[in-house]
Amino acid sequence: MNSLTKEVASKKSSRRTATFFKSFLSFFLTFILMFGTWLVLSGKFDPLLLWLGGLSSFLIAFYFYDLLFPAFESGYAVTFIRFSKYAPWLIYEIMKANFHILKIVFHPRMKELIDPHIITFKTNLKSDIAITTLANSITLTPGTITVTATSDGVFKVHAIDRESAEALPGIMLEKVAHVFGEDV
Amino acid sequence: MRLIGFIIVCICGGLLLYGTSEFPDWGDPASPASTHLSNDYIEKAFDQTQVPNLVTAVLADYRGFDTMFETAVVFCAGLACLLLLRDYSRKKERFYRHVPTGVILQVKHPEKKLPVGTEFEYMDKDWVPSDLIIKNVCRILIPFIQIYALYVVAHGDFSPGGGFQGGVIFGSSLILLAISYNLRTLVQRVKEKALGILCALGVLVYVGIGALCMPLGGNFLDYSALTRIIPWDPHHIRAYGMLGVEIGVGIAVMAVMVVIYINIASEGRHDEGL
Amino acid sequence: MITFFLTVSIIMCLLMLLSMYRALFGPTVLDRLIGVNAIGSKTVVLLLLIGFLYERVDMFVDIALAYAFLNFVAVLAASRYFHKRKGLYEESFMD
Amino acid sequence: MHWPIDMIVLTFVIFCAIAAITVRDLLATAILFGAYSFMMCLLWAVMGAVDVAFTEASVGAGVSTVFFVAAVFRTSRRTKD
Amino acid sequence: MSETLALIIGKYNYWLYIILMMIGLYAMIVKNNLIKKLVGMNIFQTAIILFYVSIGYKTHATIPIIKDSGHGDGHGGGHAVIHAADYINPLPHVLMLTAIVVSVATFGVAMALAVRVYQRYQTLEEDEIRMRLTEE
Amino acid sequence: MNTYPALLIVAPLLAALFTGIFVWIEERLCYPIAVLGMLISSFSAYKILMAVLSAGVIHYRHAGWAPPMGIEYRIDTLNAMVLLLITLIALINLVASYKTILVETPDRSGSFITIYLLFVVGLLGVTATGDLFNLYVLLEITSLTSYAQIGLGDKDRGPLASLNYVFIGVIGASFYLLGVGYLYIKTGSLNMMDVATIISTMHDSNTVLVAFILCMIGVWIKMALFPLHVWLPNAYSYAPTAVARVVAPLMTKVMVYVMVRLMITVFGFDYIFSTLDLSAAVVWLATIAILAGGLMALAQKDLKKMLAYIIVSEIGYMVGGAWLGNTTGMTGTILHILNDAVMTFALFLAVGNMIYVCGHVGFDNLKGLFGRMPWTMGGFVLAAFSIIGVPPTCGFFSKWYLVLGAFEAGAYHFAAALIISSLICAILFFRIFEIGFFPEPSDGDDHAHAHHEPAVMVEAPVSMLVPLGLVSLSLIIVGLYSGTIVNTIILPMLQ
Amino acid sequence: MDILVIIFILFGLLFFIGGAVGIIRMPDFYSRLHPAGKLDTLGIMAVVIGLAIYNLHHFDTLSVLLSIKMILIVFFVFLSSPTATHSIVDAGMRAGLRHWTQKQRKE
Amino acid sequence: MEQIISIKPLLAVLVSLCVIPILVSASKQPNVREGWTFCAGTIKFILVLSMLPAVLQGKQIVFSLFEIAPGAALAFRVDGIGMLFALVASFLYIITSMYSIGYMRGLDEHGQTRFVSFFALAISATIGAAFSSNLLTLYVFYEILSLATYPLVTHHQDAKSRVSGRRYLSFILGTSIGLVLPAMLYCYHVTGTLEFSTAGIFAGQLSKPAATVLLLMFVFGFAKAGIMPFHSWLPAAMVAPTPVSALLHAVAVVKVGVFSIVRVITGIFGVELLASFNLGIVIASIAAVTILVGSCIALSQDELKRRLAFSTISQLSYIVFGVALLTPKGLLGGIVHIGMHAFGKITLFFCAGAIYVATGKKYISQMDGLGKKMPITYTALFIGALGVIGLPPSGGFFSKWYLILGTLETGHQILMLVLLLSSFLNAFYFLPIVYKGFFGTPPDTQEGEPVKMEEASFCCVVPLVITAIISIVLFFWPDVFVDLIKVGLGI
Repeated sequence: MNSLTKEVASKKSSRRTATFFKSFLSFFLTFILMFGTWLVLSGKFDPLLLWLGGLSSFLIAFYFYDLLFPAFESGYAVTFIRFSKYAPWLIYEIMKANFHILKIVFHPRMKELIDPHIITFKTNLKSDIAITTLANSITLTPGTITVTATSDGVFKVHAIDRESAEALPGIMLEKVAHVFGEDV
Repeated sequence: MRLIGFIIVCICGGLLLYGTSEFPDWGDPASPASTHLSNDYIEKAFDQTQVPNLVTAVLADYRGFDTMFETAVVFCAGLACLLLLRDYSRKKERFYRHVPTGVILQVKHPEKKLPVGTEFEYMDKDWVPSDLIIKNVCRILIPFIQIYALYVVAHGDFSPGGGFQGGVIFGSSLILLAISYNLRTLVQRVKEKALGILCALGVLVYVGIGALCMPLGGNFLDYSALTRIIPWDPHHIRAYGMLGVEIGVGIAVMAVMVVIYINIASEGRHDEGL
Repeated sequence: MITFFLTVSIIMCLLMLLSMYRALFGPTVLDRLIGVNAIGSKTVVLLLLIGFLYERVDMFVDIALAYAFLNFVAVLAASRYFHKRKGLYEESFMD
Repeated sequence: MHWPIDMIVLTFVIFCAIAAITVRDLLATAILFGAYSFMMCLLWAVMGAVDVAFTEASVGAGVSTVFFVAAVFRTSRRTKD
Repeated sequence: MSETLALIIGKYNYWLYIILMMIGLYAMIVKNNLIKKLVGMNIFQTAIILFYVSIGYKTHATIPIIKDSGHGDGHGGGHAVIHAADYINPLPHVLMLTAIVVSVATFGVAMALAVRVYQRYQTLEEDEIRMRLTEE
Repeated sequence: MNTYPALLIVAPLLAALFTGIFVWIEERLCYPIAVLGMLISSFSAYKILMAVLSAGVIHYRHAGWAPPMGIEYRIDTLNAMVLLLITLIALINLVASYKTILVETPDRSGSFITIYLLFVVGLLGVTATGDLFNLYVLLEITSLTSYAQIGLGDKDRGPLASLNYVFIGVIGASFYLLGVGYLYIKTGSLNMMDVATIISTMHDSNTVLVAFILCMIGVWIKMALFPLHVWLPNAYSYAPTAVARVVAPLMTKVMVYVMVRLMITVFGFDYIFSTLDLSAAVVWLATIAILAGGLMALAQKDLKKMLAYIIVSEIGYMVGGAWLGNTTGMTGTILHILNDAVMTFALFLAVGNMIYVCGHVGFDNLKGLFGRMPWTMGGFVLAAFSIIGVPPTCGFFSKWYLVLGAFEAGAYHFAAALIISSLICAILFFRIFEIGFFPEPSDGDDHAHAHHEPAVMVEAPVSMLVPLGLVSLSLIIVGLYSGTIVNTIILPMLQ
Repeated sequence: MDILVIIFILFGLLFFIGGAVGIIRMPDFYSRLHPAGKLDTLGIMAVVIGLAIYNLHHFDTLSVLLSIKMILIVFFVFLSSPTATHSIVDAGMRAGLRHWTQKQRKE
Repeated sequence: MEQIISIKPLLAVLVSLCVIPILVSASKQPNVREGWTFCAGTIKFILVLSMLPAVLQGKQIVFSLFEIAPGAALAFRVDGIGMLFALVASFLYIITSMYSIGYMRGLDEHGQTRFVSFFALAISATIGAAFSSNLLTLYVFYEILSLATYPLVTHHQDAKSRVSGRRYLSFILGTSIGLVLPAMLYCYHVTGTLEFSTAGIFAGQLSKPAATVLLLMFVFGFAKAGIMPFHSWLPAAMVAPTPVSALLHAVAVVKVGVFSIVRVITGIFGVELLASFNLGIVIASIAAVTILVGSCIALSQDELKRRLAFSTISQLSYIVFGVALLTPKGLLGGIVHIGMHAFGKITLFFCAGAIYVATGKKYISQMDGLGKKMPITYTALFIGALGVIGLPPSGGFFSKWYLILGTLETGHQILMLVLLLSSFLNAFYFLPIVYKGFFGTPPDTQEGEPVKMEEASFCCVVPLVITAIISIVLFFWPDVFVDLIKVGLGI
């Protein structure tokens, strides 16, 4: 009996320590990020301003650490590296998308080119952040705008013409899933 | 009414137009407004206060008395909204959603509360599932916006901005939290009591710094008197005095903006809103 | 280069006029919102350009940043309205 | 040097002002009012009043619009004029 | 021609502020909807701000922040002699910062009041409110 | 001595902020803090008055900068008098309203006190300042607090009245601000004395003329001169008691003070009455204001509304007096600022007591009030006499100067309006007295010995009666000493 | 260097023009969002990057930091613009706006 | 003229004022309250009396309180005329206090504390008016008196008194604010002073039209004097309890009105100025009209108090008439009439009140044969009537005599005829009451039935006896009054 409670207590305490540790890590990461941002923004290395920056970063990290990193996971670094690979591709896609739209916009018979419609598809993405990334990527890329995206991975997309609709979800989904280490 | 309004407006316009006939040209460097006082400010302010942003120097030092009341006005607006709209009466009925099943429960008795947590979710009357994308993006953006806001407050001396702007931006970052999640998240995170105290505290920081100068032998808001407790060059101490004042302004404005938003958006009930 | 910036700024202004057409003449509230959003993004650029015109862009970047952010907040707030209130009354009020 | 921009923006400002008070939907008024503030902010920036521009950006475009929308949310969009 | 242009450039800011002010005032007097009136009020106030900022403008001058000579050492040090003609008059900006703050504070309070009025009368139209009042 | 002008403002301001904090922590502390702040402020005002009387004008530099660059307080006898008036009225009202605040704003009385103190701070600042723009800011803080306070009043009508007040108040303040802008573009300065010296050389400038007109219109709107008065009656009558009691006597009077200050210090008599020739028109306007205010008061069925219209009429007195263009008229105006503040305060104190006891003050609710609340009614009667202008209450003496000034300026219509207004006020108040004095409605009961049940006294609490008594008595005292006041305070400043 | 800047800015301008024209020309609310949401984003990116490069004329720490700051704007817009677009389109959906189809053109 | 600075005038004014709080606090113990009233009245009378010798020696007692504006202070100055008035008023106050005890308790009136308090206030104001040294002070006390008497007039608080009170105030206050105040301010505007002086204050700064208008404004403005057409408040005010009518509407209030007119004519305009503009005759004519019309109306009244009221109206005009003659004799006659009429009329009012208290009768037609039941009262009534008509052996004769002499001095015989005619009318409306009282048959009793004495209470009867006696005494020893007036006018 006694040992059981002890065990439970130690488990609890260890869990608490773990959550605390996680919180602390996300706090610390937030702090670092914030302070870096401060340095970039400030551009001055006056001690007083640095102190103020530290204080500000501390305050924000203390009160809002759970916003940036709700639950600390070790995969952040990997994700970050993958994302930085994903970004150039995305930019390229965006450029393409924009020229596509430009063509439509300046086309004298625009209304014949476009055929707006809404398509729905389901993905297996789990994490919110992955869904968000995909949704925003879709919005930025050719002729499509995400209308809704639910947490179980159902996307509703408004496409301006057939061509852009057909490209979905396609390669982008794979890339995003890869970035966040999920199944397609 | 339209006609009367039109006539009045035309009379006012005519009067103002009549007055403009003697105005110096727009941007004339020799106009009285650009020569009489402004030259003094431009040429002396930096030497006297060591603050490159002349607007901040004039705002927080030469005309610091104005600014103090400006902050008081903001404080007062927040308090006014609180007083006018705050509704302490409990709502008759509340809605909960049982998360695993999605069943919606209506609780009519005002005293009974369900444990809100993993199982039950508190629901607004016009409940919408909060938007995933917006939520996530805002979640990421908010801390950056906040650090930016604090940067603006701290750098009032060197760049445009200062306490007020920074405060507003900080406030709107919190408002963004309410918009992207829901109002209740904001209210839970930032307690009403804390906001109320911060409103007054911000102004108190300002007035306190000003009033502190009086027992130290200076006039009200004369920061150079602060050298008695912080030994420093009297010109630099003015800059630090201003910094302190700006922080006060920032705190007050931030709190007030949030208070106004919460009260207007929820009609003072602090439960559900925009 | 300054002349170039000035020209670009003026073109920007004229482009804003086009966006403003949507903002002023709707037809729906959301079209106006699009227009305003577009104006906002142009304004950010314009602010930077003005900064270069004054040769003090370090001061204008702050404003542009704040501007971009607050534009975002305003647009979110306005569209958030439709998450909570159904319906688009405007047509019935436009005569 | 800045007067062409200044003039154009001023004209826009007046358009926005007229539209904001004539449109028959308060939400649209709120949005146009936001646009009006954007323009104003630009105007201040053109005139070199950076602090004022900053304030106008944060207040007029930001919180004022949000307050406005919140108020419209809590009242009604209906307006007869 | 160029004189006319000079005159127009010289004063148009003031004229346009007057137009803006007239729009605001007109809305405040004539409009029936309380929130519209509020918007008119805000336009009116911004017109005044425009007026003040126009006063402060100075051609061939830069924004009223002393140029840093390049040493990022924070407060003070290393600045050339300051010429008043190089900087725009800061005073109107200061005044107008205060005025903007005041106007937003008033706006907030007015919004709160409008919400209260709506709670009571379920309308924001003045004539309808008046009708309600006479009915009671 | 040095710190009193700052202390005057800072003490209530700090008190306001501390109440603002303590309202969330320990609400019971708010009231004592507020009273303490007001006490310090009153004491400072008293000290300032004494100092000004003995040593002349006091200058106080905020932030330590010399006047045209910094903001200074310039306190002469006129300011000092008004300052003392404001602090005393605010203090007494705070004491008298202890109970009503608790009744009318039960769960936020602490915050209410904060706003109240800020309001007082605004008024004090408006009065003390020597800077045109600072005046605007303080004006706005005053207005904003009064919007809030009025909006807190009557549940049904308060917010609407307050909103209308917002619109008109903002127009007024904006006009003032525009006027200051016009002055600024012409002079480049904002300090009153500095501006005055600069514009003394440009009397024929039409910009200055427009600036003057704009300032005056702005101030008139704020003080509710007749055609611009529409906001006042509702605003004052739907305000909570504690607010009405202090807004009604102080707000308009301080605005009159501002007008006088602008006329005397900034633009100067020479400019207004020699260069411009607007005096006759404004005096006519004031005449109409007096009569219109009185007539509209006659049409009211509610005591508070009636008083509000009487205030409109009183504004006419003061504006007319100031614009007569002679020292006597100006003396009358300044004296009337003092007197009207005290008597309106007494009236509203009495009305507040009535509301506390009877609920509302429609005329039908006042029957037999003399029997029920003899002390309150006693104070009310004295104040009413003062409004009517019955000697030796103070209202008579300011009217004395005003009429004399009118004679001096040859504005007989204004004198006539003053007299007629006295008569109208007499009718108004004796109607109330009659209602209050006769217990039963007249039912044609002819025989002399109508049955009189002994009236049951339901007086207001002592904390409300004592202030009323003090203020009513001070009506007579101020009246009797008006000669002294004129000789020591007003005339030295006007010369 | 200047030429690079000019190219960037002209590109940006092109996108902006496209956005502005698109907003006017497109037949319905949803399709208007496409140019508004995408072209403007890219426009801002292009112009701001151009300006950031221009800013590096006087190459020192401060201007580099300033350029980074400008890039921060780009980053911010990159995040916020699609979100705003999404938010607006969601609002239109909830408000019940019908989208334009080829059918309407034919009628 | 020698002036003594003394606080006595102020004390005389304040005594009854200071006693009011005591009266209010003693509202539960009527006897204590009445005791204090007496005390105050007596002290006041003694104070006034103590100043008499000095005044008779031709000295003036002055006391200045507050300076309102240069030349217009709140100040007291005791001279002959004021002394005369103050003597009468303060003496009769004591008498009336006694009477009112009898009356009020006899009728068991409500609100007695209020009654005595305002009575004290009113009498304070009266004394203040009598002692005022300038027009401003006079006006101040005039107004206080107007307002203090309102609760007394409307004491019954019923519909009738509401109407009467309304009329009372609208006349009194309306005229004083509407006419006197502007006139006074104009005087001040022109001359810069309001101090009474026998030579007048204008010193040639006034044209005749302006003087006429001002004078008329003053004469009509002091509506308490009851000059027609501003007289109708007086009959209306008769709804008040009789002590009020007696003291206030026969002595204090109305006499303050007349006194003010006297002051204005003698102190502000100055006799010479008026004489040079020949304005006296205008006033005299107005007064004459009032005399005759008032008498005629009095004839037609059936209610005793109303008849007395109209009689008062006409009698007041005697005073104005006399002063307006602007001759020494006329002035003397007019001012002496203030005192003489006071004693006569107050006796009559006391009698009316006593009759009402004893029998409840108000109307003359009901009073036939009442004299047998109330012989003392009726005897006093007779003496009072004699005084008012102006027949010996009462003081009234004396004043009328001087008035007639005054008319002769001016040479306007028609004015003398007016006086004589009105005396006849007086006789016509008073003597029948007395006659019927003694010799008529009571309507409700059988002839030959033995008549019981039904006098009112002791407190009611004693005062009227005293005043009646004094009325007769004054016929024989009018010296004090005459001397005072002579001192006051400097004749």
